[in-house]
Amino acid sequence: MSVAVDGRVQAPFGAREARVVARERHGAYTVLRCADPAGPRPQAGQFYMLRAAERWGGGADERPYLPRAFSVLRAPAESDELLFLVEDVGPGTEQLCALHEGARLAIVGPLGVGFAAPRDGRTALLVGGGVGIAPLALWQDQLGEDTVPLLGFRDGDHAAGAALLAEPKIATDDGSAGHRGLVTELLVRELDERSHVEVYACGPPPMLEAVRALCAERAVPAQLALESGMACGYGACFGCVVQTTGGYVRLCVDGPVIDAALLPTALTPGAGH
Amino acid sequence: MSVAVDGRVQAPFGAREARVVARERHGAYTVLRCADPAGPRPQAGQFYMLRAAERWGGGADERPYLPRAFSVLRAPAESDELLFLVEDVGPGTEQLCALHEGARLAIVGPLGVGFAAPRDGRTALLVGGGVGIAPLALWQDQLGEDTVPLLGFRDGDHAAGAALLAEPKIATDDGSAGHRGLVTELLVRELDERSHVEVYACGPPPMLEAVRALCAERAVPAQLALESGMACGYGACFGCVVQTTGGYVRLCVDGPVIDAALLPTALTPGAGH
Amino acid sequence: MTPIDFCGIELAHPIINASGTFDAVAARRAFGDELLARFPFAAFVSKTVTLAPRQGNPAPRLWELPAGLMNSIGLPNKGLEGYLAHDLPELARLPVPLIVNVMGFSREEVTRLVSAFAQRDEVAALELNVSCPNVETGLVMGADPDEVARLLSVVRPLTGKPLIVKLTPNASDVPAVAMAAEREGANAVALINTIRGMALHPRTGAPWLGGTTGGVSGPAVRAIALAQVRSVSEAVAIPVIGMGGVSHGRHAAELIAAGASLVAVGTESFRDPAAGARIAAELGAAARPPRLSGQDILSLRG
Amino acid sequence: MTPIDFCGIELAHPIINASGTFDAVAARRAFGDELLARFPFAAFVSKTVTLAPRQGNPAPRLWELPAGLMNSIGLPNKGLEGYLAHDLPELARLPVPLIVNVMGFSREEVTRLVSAFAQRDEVAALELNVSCPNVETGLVMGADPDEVARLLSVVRPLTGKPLIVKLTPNASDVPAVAMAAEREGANAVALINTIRGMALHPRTGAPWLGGTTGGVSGPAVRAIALAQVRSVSEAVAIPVIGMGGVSHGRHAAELIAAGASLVAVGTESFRDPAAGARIAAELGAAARPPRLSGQDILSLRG
Ligand SMILES: Cc1cc2nc3c(=O)[nH]c(=O)nc-3n(C[C@H](O)[C@H](O)[C@H](O)COP(=O)(O)OP(=O)(O)OC[C@H]3O[C@@H](n4cnc5c(N)ncnc54)[C@H](O)[C@@H]3O)c2cc1C
Ligand SMILES: Cc1cc2nc3c(=O)[nH]c(=O)nc-3n(C[C@H](O)[C@H](O)[C@H](O)COP(=O)(O)OP(=O)(O)OC[C@H]3O[C@@H](n4cnc5c(N)ncnc54)[C@H](O)[C@@H]3O)c2cc1C
Ligand SMILES: Cc1cc2nc3c(=O)[nH]c(=O)nc-3n(C[C@H](O)[C@H](O)[C@H](O)COP(=O)(O)O)c2cc1C
Ligand SMILES: Cc1cc2nc3c(=O)[nH]c(=O)nc-3n(C[C@H](O)[C@H](O)[C@H](O)COP(=O)(O)O)c2cc1C
Ligand code: FES
Ligand code: FES
Repeated sequence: MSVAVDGRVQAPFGAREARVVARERHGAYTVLRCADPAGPRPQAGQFYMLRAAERWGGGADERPYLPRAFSVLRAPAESDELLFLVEDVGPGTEQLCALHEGARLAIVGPLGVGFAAPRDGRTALLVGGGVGIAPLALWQDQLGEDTVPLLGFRDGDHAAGAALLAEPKIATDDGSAGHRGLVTELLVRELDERSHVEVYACGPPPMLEAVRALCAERAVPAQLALESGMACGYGACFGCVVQTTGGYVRLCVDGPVIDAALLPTALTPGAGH
Repeated sequence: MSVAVDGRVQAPFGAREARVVARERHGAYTVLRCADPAGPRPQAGQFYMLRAAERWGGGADERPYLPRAFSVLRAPAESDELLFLVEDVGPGTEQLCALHEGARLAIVGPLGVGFAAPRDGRTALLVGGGVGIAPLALWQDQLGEDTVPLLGFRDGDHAAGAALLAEPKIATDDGSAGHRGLVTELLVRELDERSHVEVYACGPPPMLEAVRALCAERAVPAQLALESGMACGYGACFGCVVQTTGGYVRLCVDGPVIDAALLPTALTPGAGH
Repeated sequence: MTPIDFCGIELAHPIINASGTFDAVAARRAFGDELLARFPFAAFVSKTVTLAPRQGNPAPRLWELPAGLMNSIGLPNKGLEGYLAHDLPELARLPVPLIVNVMGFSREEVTRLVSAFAQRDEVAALELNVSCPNVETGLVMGADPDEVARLLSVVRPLTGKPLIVKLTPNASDVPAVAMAAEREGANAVALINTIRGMALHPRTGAPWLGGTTGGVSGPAVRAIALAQVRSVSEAVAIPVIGMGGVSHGRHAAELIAAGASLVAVGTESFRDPAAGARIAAELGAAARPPRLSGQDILSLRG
Repeated sequence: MTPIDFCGIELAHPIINASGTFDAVAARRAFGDELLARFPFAAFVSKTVTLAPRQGNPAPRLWELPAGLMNSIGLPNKGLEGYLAHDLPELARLPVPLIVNVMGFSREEVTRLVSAFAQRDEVAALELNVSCPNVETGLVMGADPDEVARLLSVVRPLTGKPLIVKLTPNASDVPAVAMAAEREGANAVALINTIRGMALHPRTGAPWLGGTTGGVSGPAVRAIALAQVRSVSEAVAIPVIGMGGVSHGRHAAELIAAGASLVAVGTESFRDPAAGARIAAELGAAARPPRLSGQDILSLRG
């Protein structure tokens, strides 16, 4: 598997076919298990552009048209399978969640830069909100050693997704599972107890912004997996920019994982969540 | 069931939902059996505008978008069922042929003017080509008394559709079923034998034109069910015009059944078949 | 929904039909009296009437597009005399106000058309089609502010009825044309008409449409329509009738947020004859996006 | 496919990329050397370069449409110096000829841009963007034949390299602009650029795009592009680069049948980075619709 200088796993050129081999429901989420014989094993935090190979479109407002970006949830080392965690929030995810076993996908990936290893042996705190837990699951698989997953969800139905990570601590807005409240409250507790840690976070912009501010305040290194509206996923359209201390960067090629220190804010406009 | 002055069965106003209760394959054709509890019983030769209620679109060239016109194949008097005979020739029919039992359709109809009874007790010769046999099946059901169906098909796979009518005489281009040759050759034979007849024909433009010319030459009355590209099906767009001796008429409201005597030609441009 | 006032005409809701996309007479034949009982539009706009009768363009006249339709209908109509004799009496019986859309190939023709309707009580308002992309002059006249100004200066004095100018989107500066119309006394503007397009026969490669080129409508033009409605609404003070790809109340709400007073439904009626009523209901139900704030509007200028 | 000659440049096939829709440098990072081994375009057109560096428009910059995309990217680029220092050396290593697309906010700026590339061996041709709907002057200049004529009369003498004028579709008379460009020595014209559109935030009703309005591209504009390419091809003798919604070789064949010499692929590359190669293969395989006969063309005139 080819790793480029900047640590990204490069993608085969062009959209290729992948088949849905299984579809599993986890509460509010759908897990698509796909066979990708032609692709490399991705790095945690990288993403793929997905679309149904047949009849992609015809949904609400006659969409979708463009492919959609999805983090890798899991990529078993010894197989050619890729798992994606999908939440139905609009016409594209609705169609993907409705795909049956055997359905063909057109995929491009892995794309972007994934997570970097914890600096000088720090413990990895994995902070996930909602569907943002996806890249953290693969990161937990790849880090192997001890990681502390802190996962926040709207309600019990969404909290079902927590089972996708090992030994998570859970928070739900409505208290239906784990701590009643925000996942950032769990993070505060951990930061009070541990010092030699690095934070890896993915979730809705408000959560990521809270994590960023918290880590900045306590001088804790953090890597944030952001979202923004994407058309191409490989740097062609200049549409996915986010503001950094160094100006706009294209999230699809310079991210989606960005060092929190480079972000004035994690509140990305139009990310859609 | 309300019949308007000009002999058409009027449609409920607006698109309504109909469910696919069964899908049957007849060689190259698909029969969609639909439940239409809210609609009246149509007249043979009338048609409906159909589209899938969900995700109509996303096929080749990002189509279909508009509904598609289909003659009624059968409308059992004692039920609320409507049967349609569909041949897959493009993105719309492809999607309809792929619908499963339980799928919801948005339908408008019955539309247009159907067949009129044979003049002064003539025998009805039903001349159908390919998917054009559809309106003739319902006409045979409605006429009850003796009718003579003459059906032409490309090959054996299409000739499977002949079973949808009672006691048909068949012609196939490749001779794989019945007479090898054109259905109009069967018509010539019948016209040689019988005089007191009226011809009802539906099929590809070249066949209809041959039938028209033949009947004109022999002064045999004929009613032709034509096709033309339609957007609305109820006279709103003025898109479906065909040339008659009285100028352009909208096939969806003044047809689709037109007295052959009013047609300079049955070769309608852009009909698509 | 509370009734609204449009140029002194009271309408039950803001949804009307787009000219040439609904024939109430033909629909009555297809759907019977239920059409009148459940009439989907707050006002009825008739298809463009010309002075002389027109057959329209040769077939084929339709081509389906991705989320859209292209037509080259070519304004078939019975002509002024035929319209007055046959259509007007029937349309006068509709349960809603009647807006007559007219088009002339010269200012003289428009003058005669407007004069003919000026005193007709059955007619609530007149719409001047200067924008049909299927007819040469429509394209030219509607694309040029001076042409439109000259036309209005001639026909404005002929009638006290509201005059609506239907603008073409095939122009460099649509707001300039709208401003010219307003300056010369137009009571409202309507946009967008169809956008010029073309298709080739899949097999022969010759133009598919009998009219060679056609006009694009439907969801495919929705974003383009919204931008033009927005820029015209900012340029003029008179009411704007917005249309183009509306297939849901949400889209009507967006045009209203962009400055439209009324919204016309065209191509969507081909998918569902009762679409207008559904869209009006959705619009009433919708939490409408608020009209754009002054700041948003400023951010558009200069 | 047999190689073709475009303004003296030999190309392996007629499919190139549309400016601003493919960044070969970024794509190299994502796909590695396989990009060069399987480069999808017969020539590479770089994203518009301006004199000064530009950040581009604020996010969000994208809005998905029915069978289309609307963007308000706002021409972010490193500026002339940055392009010469960083991008040009990398792009010079591509396996295909390089066409540099430039845009200036005044004739002086365009002059400096064209002069900077006039003597560069790495550059096969220059494309003048007078049409970007996201930048005021682009819209104005490209919509007015005289403006375009004045621009060319100034920059034509500065270089012997082929000059391609990229036209805007947001104009009343696109062929007139093309004829002005040809008269003043342009070697080719390219069209269509994106069509001006707008979207509102689903919840707030404020403009969604950071640039307020955006440019529409993709299959939704295909029929509009075909009509404009057709009318421009009939108005000028110089080669035409056709683009707009091409997602299959069939669509490229249609643009060629309508008079285009080359076809550019834009938005479809976002769905598949290798789309250009697929479309070129489909085009080669396709039984192309024959060029329209004289009769068809006559039927268009007058
Ligand atoms: C790097 C990355 C990784 C991601 N990983 C995952 C993942 O693992 N799992 C997952 O479920 N999701 C993930 N997402 C988010 C996912 O890509 C979006 O949920 C998806 O694109 C939504 O598409 P849709 O058609 O379902 O809904 P859309 O309606 O297209 O998008 C939802 C949001 O987009 C905005 N929107 C609405 N209409 C439009 C329009 N016409 N054009 C543009 N924007 C519009 C609105 O804000 C809306 O809330 C990821 C995104 C990125 C960038
Ligand atoms: C009154 C009436 C009754 C009918 N009854 C039946 C029936 O009982 N059974 C049946 O199977 N069919 C019937 N048809 C024909 C049926 O409506 C068409 O086959 C159907 O509309 C094809 O749609 P499509 O999307 O599958 O293929 P399309 O590709 O949309 O249409 C097929 C033909 O249309 C043309 N075409 C191609 N692209 C386009 C485009 N973009 N826009 C417009 N035209 C295009 C071409 O000539 C092509 O061959 C009837 C038609 C009419 C008018
Ligand atoms: C089939 C058809 C016929 C039309 N005929 C006319 C017409 O006669 N006069 C007119 O002013 N506009 C005409 N239009 C344009 C519509 O009134 C409307 O401006 C356009 O279709 C955009 O709205 P839509 O996208 O909702 O269809 C026609 C449009 C279509 C699709
Ligand atoms: C995201 C995006 C960025 C673009 N940037 C430029 C640009 O920098 N310069 C330019 O001349 N055209 C630009 N265009 C226009 C394209 O070159 C092309 O004219 C248009 O997209 C139509 O082609 P398509 O439908 O195949 O995309 C851009 C288009 C898109 C979608
Ligand atoms: S999504 Fe196109 S540049 Fe990032
Ligand atoms: S299909 Fe619209 S008028 Fe006949």
